[in-house]
Amino acid sequence: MLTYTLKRVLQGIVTVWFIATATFIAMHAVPGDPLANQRATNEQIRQNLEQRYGLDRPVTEQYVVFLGGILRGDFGISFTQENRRVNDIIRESFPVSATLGILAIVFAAFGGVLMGALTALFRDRVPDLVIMFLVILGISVPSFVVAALSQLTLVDINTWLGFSLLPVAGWGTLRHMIVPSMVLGLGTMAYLTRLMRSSMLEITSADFIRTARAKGLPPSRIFLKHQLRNAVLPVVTVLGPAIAAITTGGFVVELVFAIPGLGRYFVEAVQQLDYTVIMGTTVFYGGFLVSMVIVVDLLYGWIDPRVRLE
Amino acid sequence: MTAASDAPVLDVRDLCVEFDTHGGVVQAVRGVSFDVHAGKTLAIVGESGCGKSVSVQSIMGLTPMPPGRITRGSAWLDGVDIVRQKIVNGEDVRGNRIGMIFQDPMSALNPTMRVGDQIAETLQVHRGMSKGEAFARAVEVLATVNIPDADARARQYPFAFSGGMLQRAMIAMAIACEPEVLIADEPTTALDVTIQAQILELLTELQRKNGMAVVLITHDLGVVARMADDVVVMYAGEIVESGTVDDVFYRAAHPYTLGLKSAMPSQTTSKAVGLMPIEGTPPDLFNAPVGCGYTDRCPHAMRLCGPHRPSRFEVDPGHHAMCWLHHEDAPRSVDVVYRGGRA
Amino acid sequence: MSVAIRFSAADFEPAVAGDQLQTSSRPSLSYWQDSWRRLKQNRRTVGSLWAVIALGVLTVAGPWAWPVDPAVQDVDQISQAPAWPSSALIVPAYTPWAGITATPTRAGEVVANLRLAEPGSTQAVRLVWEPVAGAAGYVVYRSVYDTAPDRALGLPIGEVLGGDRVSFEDRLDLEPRGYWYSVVVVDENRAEQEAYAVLAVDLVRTVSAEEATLRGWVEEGAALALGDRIELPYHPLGTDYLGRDMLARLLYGARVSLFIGVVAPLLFVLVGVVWGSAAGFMGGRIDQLLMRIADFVIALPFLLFMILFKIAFGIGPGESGVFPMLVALVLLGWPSTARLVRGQILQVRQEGYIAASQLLGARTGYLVFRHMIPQTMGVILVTLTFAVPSAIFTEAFLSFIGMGVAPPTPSWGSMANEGIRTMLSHPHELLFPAVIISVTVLAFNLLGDGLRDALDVRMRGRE
Amino acid sequence: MDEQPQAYRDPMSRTAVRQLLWLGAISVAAFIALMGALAWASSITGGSAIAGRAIDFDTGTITRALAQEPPQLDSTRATDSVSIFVLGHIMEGLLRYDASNRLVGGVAERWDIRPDGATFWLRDDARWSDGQPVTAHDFVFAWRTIVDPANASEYAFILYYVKNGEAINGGQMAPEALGVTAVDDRTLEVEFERPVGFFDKLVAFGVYLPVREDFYRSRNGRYAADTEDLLYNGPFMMTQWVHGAHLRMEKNPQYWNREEVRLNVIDMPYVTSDTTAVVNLFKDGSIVSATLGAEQLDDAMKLRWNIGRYSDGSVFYIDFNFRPERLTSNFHLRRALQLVNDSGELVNKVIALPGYLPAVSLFPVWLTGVEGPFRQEYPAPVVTPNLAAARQHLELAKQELGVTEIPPLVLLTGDAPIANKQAEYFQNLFTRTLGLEIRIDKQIFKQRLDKMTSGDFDMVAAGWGPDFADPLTFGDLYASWNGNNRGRYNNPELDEQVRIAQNSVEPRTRMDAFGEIQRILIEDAVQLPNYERGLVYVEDPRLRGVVHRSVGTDPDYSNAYLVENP
Repeated sequence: MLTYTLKRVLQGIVTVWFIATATFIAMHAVPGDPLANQRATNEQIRQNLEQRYGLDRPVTEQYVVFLGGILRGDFGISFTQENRRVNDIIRESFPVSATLGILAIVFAAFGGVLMGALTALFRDRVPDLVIMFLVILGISVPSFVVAALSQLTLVDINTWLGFSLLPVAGWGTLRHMIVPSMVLGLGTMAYLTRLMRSSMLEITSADFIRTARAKGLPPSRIFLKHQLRNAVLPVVTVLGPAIAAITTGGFVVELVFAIPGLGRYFVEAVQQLDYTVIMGTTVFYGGFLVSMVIVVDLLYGWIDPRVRLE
Repeated sequence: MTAASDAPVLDVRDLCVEFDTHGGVVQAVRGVSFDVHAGKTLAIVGESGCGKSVSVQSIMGLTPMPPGRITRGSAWLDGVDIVRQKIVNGEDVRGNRIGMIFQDPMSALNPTMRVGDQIAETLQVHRGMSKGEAFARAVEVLATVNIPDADARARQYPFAFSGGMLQRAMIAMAIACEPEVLIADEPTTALDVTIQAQILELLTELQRKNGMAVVLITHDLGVVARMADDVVVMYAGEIVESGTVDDVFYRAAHPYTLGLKSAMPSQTTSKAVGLMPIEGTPPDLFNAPVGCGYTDRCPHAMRLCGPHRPSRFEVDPGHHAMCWLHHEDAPRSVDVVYRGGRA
Repeated sequence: MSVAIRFSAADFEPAVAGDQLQTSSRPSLSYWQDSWRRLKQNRRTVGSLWAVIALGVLTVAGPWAWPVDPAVQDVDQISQAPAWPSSALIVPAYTPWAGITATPTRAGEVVANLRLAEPGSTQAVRLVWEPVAGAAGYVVYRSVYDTAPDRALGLPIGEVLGGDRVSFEDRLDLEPRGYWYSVVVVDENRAEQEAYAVLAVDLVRTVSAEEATLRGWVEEGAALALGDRIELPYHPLGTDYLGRDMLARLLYGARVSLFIGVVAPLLFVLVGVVWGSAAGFMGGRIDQLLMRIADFVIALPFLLFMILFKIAFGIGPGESGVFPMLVALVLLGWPSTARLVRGQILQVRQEGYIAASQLLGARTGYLVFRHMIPQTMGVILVTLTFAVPSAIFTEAFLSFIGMGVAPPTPSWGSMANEGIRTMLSHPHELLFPAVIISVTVLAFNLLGDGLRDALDVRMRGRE
Repeated sequence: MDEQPQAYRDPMSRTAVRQLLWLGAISVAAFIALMGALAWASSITGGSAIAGRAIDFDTGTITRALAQEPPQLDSTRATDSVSIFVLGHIMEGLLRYDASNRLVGGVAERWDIRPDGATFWLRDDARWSDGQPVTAHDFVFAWRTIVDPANASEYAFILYYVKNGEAINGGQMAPEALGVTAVDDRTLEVEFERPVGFFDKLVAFGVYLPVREDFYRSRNGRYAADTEDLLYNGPFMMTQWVHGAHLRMEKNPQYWNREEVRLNVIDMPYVTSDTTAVVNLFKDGSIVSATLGAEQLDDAMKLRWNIGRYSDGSVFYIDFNFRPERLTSNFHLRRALQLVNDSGELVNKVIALPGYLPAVSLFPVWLTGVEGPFRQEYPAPVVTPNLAAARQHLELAKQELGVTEIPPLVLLTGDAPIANKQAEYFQNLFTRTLGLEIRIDKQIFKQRLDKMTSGDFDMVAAGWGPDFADPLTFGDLYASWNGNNRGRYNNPELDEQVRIAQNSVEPRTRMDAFGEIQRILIEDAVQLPNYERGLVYVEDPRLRGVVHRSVGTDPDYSNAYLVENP
């Protein structure tokens, strides 16, 4: 098991290196002058700015400097947030986004498995149709609407109760996390529900379920130990990419709920062509995604021995 | 566990099972009755599709209803009709008092659960054992089914087992609670011959040890000859002949049984004569035949066989056959069928 | 023994082959007939099939059936909720108003005799009042609710500088409804007085003859006398943020959104399936390589690469780049499907029949497509149906950054995106695109489910 | 055969549901436990304790939201409005604005402005937050740093009014040559490059703030990176700064005018640019004020909030590209577009926000002229929309350009919601009236900027915000030498007027020059004015004395106070 994990970590590092290089090349290929600002500045000031950020040197040299920086763990200074090191930005904002992302994934996974199992059990009966309808509605409405509406209902609840049950926005305490992580996880939960339902139906007609019933096991044990465990497999495989979608999709929730996450830097950096922040966030998100995928694969190996990790 | 000498352990009476399908109703089992005695092996023989698996599985409540339906009949175990009621004095009969093993071992075990746990499960549920206790017992049971190095094997997953060993594991699972009856639904069909012999050997040895009754469902007469004490021949959802193994083998009283025997290779089959397969296919039970199902394929079919359902003639004590040849007015010229002591 | 039935000797002659052959068994169906039969039986799937066909017809015949140009803007009917057709009164053309000045005679805290200089209309509301000595100016408020009792004056719509200027003209977004105008005196150090004068007005929709012809509401040179009433163009589903007909935009939008919403998912699920099954089937180093490439694609910053694509495909300003958008969507979507299919293939590879088929000499391609992929059909269909909405909304995002459909061509996704901004005040702008997207997604979802059950060979023979 | 065997499904689903509910219960518990763990982990780094209520009377605290994390609190390099808002509260320049928005003494007690220079006498009780007095040297060091090219400040051009400012910034002279000297600790002597009438307004602006040299050097390059890397001489000081999450300002005990400052704490625990979220926070009673978008007007009226309005001073217009190869360099084509452009319809019907005013000139209404408002003293020439005349000019343009049909024109626009709506409005307007084909080129910020500088457009939707309260901040935009003149408009007559406005001191001649500039821009159809942007906001009635202004610190809480029940 250990050798496998080591191999995967090594592969992960190579993948992140590829991601960083591809982003670096793309960033420099995109038109637009990172230092230009609303107000035109004279030539002298432009040269000074270029010197400070090392943009006056040829691209290849900048790449070497950048790689050296990464190895030392220093992503350089942000162009827009002028005197903040990208390391500080990541150190302060990434834990917030990661917390939000992980909570959202856990919420989506639990919710998806439960609702998926429910719809499979009550196939073509009322619960199945109701949940199916909610799932469809959930995915065909843009996430911004879901976030805005949930914030609005929160405000109405608070005003109706007279005291603030849950804070409407901001970050810091436990109560701030509940609603944003749910909103963020909603889309993925809908997807996992449908996935779970489809695999539950397939498992019900499997032979080992018949054997389990022939052994006279109580239905609940059959459901939990045999049916659920096998049906969860496809759900686990899709957790990897789902985590990526959630952490990058976090930008909308972070905007609406005023959460100091990395999502907004991720988007604004590209709009402002803030090279160092783009590289910093991309490498970090790439690393986070790759590690999540490794964790998910290990989890998968633990659940389904057949896919013994060779 | 000494069973009462002649009272049957499991007594199935006039079992009828129907299935709704798109074309209409299929009567898969049309009034099957048989009984099983402790320490004895009853073989149910017949071509595939004759309803032998369906009848056994519906007794165990494994056929999905709908679309399946048990319209008539009962199965008495210990004075309780287990078709209606699976719980006998507080315990589920299945797995506890009736064990069952299936044909294809490869897919019959939960791929994501250790073999030892799957065996221990029945003990935990029916004997209330703790996980550790049950697992230890499971290892012992694995040993009794001749699985080498049982302790290590118990911790492995099904995909690490070969076909034969999986079948042994399934047997271990079925007999873990020392059931009174073991139903084996074509246990050896999926295995190659050498393994087949070992499994049959194992079944007889287990039966000798704990005196359990065995219901063996097969289409292979060789297996029947080796294992069975009594035999029931099924055709088109009905039992056309039943009796001891010698009755059915040496004194076959029904043209279908004869046909089966002649289609089976044995040491005595000479190369010249070769095997005589039975022409045609069994009737589709979509609209069940009114008279004898075998009429189309029977060389001795008579005019009354099609319209009238043959009654059940007792050829010898305990040896019955459903064929009009046994009617007193039937012509004696055709004596290929054993007519019993009376003739 | 059974009751002996009297039989005649003839009964016992050997049966003659022809006379009593059993009737044949039930009609046998081929795999596809059986699937089609089961598909037809499932009411919901048939319903969804009809919905999909209806959407197709809507896309093709829609613009022909409702011949309104989706790009025509009607500035007087912006963000109108669906309502009965409205009419307008013909009035003389609007001429700028110089306003009135009067020397303040009496002191006081509040203006007096606040009145309308001429009957209020949606063209302009001209307020006049008596000045107050010592006033440095006046602030005019307007609310759609009564300002009594708690002095909720509503929106400050204008400031009049100078105590002697005593008129104000309001032209801001006037609708044919009731308004409460209030005027407050501002003293020399710019503090507003507590007291206020209020005037309730009810406006009538008006338009000048020139404007009506310019906007094409009436034919050129039609005889229009003052005081006539003309019918405004009717918008059954209301209008959007620039007064364009919502129904026409939904019909035209269907072309882009349905095309993207259906073709893009098909493409990237296809790529995902091929990629995933190759990885799942081959296993070992190739599998690792393919999966790492999948991770690589997912982790790239999407916005940056979309801009790069836009330049790579050379999409000029204002051109509709539907093909590059398809490529972008495919590049975005395939990794998750690939990973999912790989997971399933790993499970299927263990099955016995795969080995058996290999023994019979099946080539890899046949093996994967004939045996393995049908097995994962359930999961593939789920991903496919989920890809539809995400494709529609990504198209909206791409159009927003100028890469997809260039304005004024509408698409459902961009209509929904615009509708979000005014979700509370004009819900219909978001509701209609969201509903029609939901219907599309529901139809494809049910169809997907129906197909999965119908094609699932294990369900064969069951009802 | 009465009782059918139990259907296979029933027992399965009933027990399974119990099973699911039990599983649901565990998952909720696990979810909360995980949240606790993650909260503990993440609260070590980010996060902030939220008071939760908008106003806390006994501690004199108000809570509000911030549109974005202030990118630059080093006053020598700050440019954006959020940084200037924070700097306006934690620092104080030579002069400042009082409660009724009039210019009064700040660190300077007395001042004398002459055509060739100015002298400021500093008050002796002006202190830094570490107790040391604010001296003239602090201003000299700050201003020299701004023009020092190594500091690369984008606002350096505002210092060009001080002698040798431009030369130093261009690298020809050393920073020490700047025309500002500290005669002694309490007197500051300034020498002008050329006469400037509005220097008093300049020194009240964020860029001219003091910076103490020893402290600046002690932070070795990390000046203004965090709360401990800054010295405060304004009414408030920063006590907590969690980047992107929470910024807290408390009353500065060392401030010389601390009696007049009645608020104790300004707490800003929310940082988001989403207006709906901020309005929801206001509705929830968590913050004292919020800007309203078109979306929330109805709600605001229904909830009977008191709504204020002020102009943020900026003007938005459509710029043409005057490069020879571009069609828009043709006067008649621009004239035709000008004659169909009706900014009244755009503001009143399409944008429909009360704060906005239809623009008819480059110079906004809030600018002051010689005495009264500039636009009253120099009314802009009126262009009444006239379709017939527009079509004639279009024909003339076609003849001059020698084409039968005008090829498609490219309208470059940004990705803000209003920009998108406006671009589609103009596209339809020009097609409907003049039959022109308009292609909308939507770009995100940096790409748009790049296209504007390289001239890759025919028309561009642009705008300009004031840097100081004098018409010159707009007046020189179209001078041929100005980098911000993206369309490369080149008109010697206009350049001449701009020089007059820059060099003379006498208000009458300067305002006449701006009047001329306004006439040329309109008669030569150099731009299509759209709107003057104003903001509509709601404010907690219990908070009074908040000052809003178009240039400089806005909103300004220095003189704000709390009223228990209004």
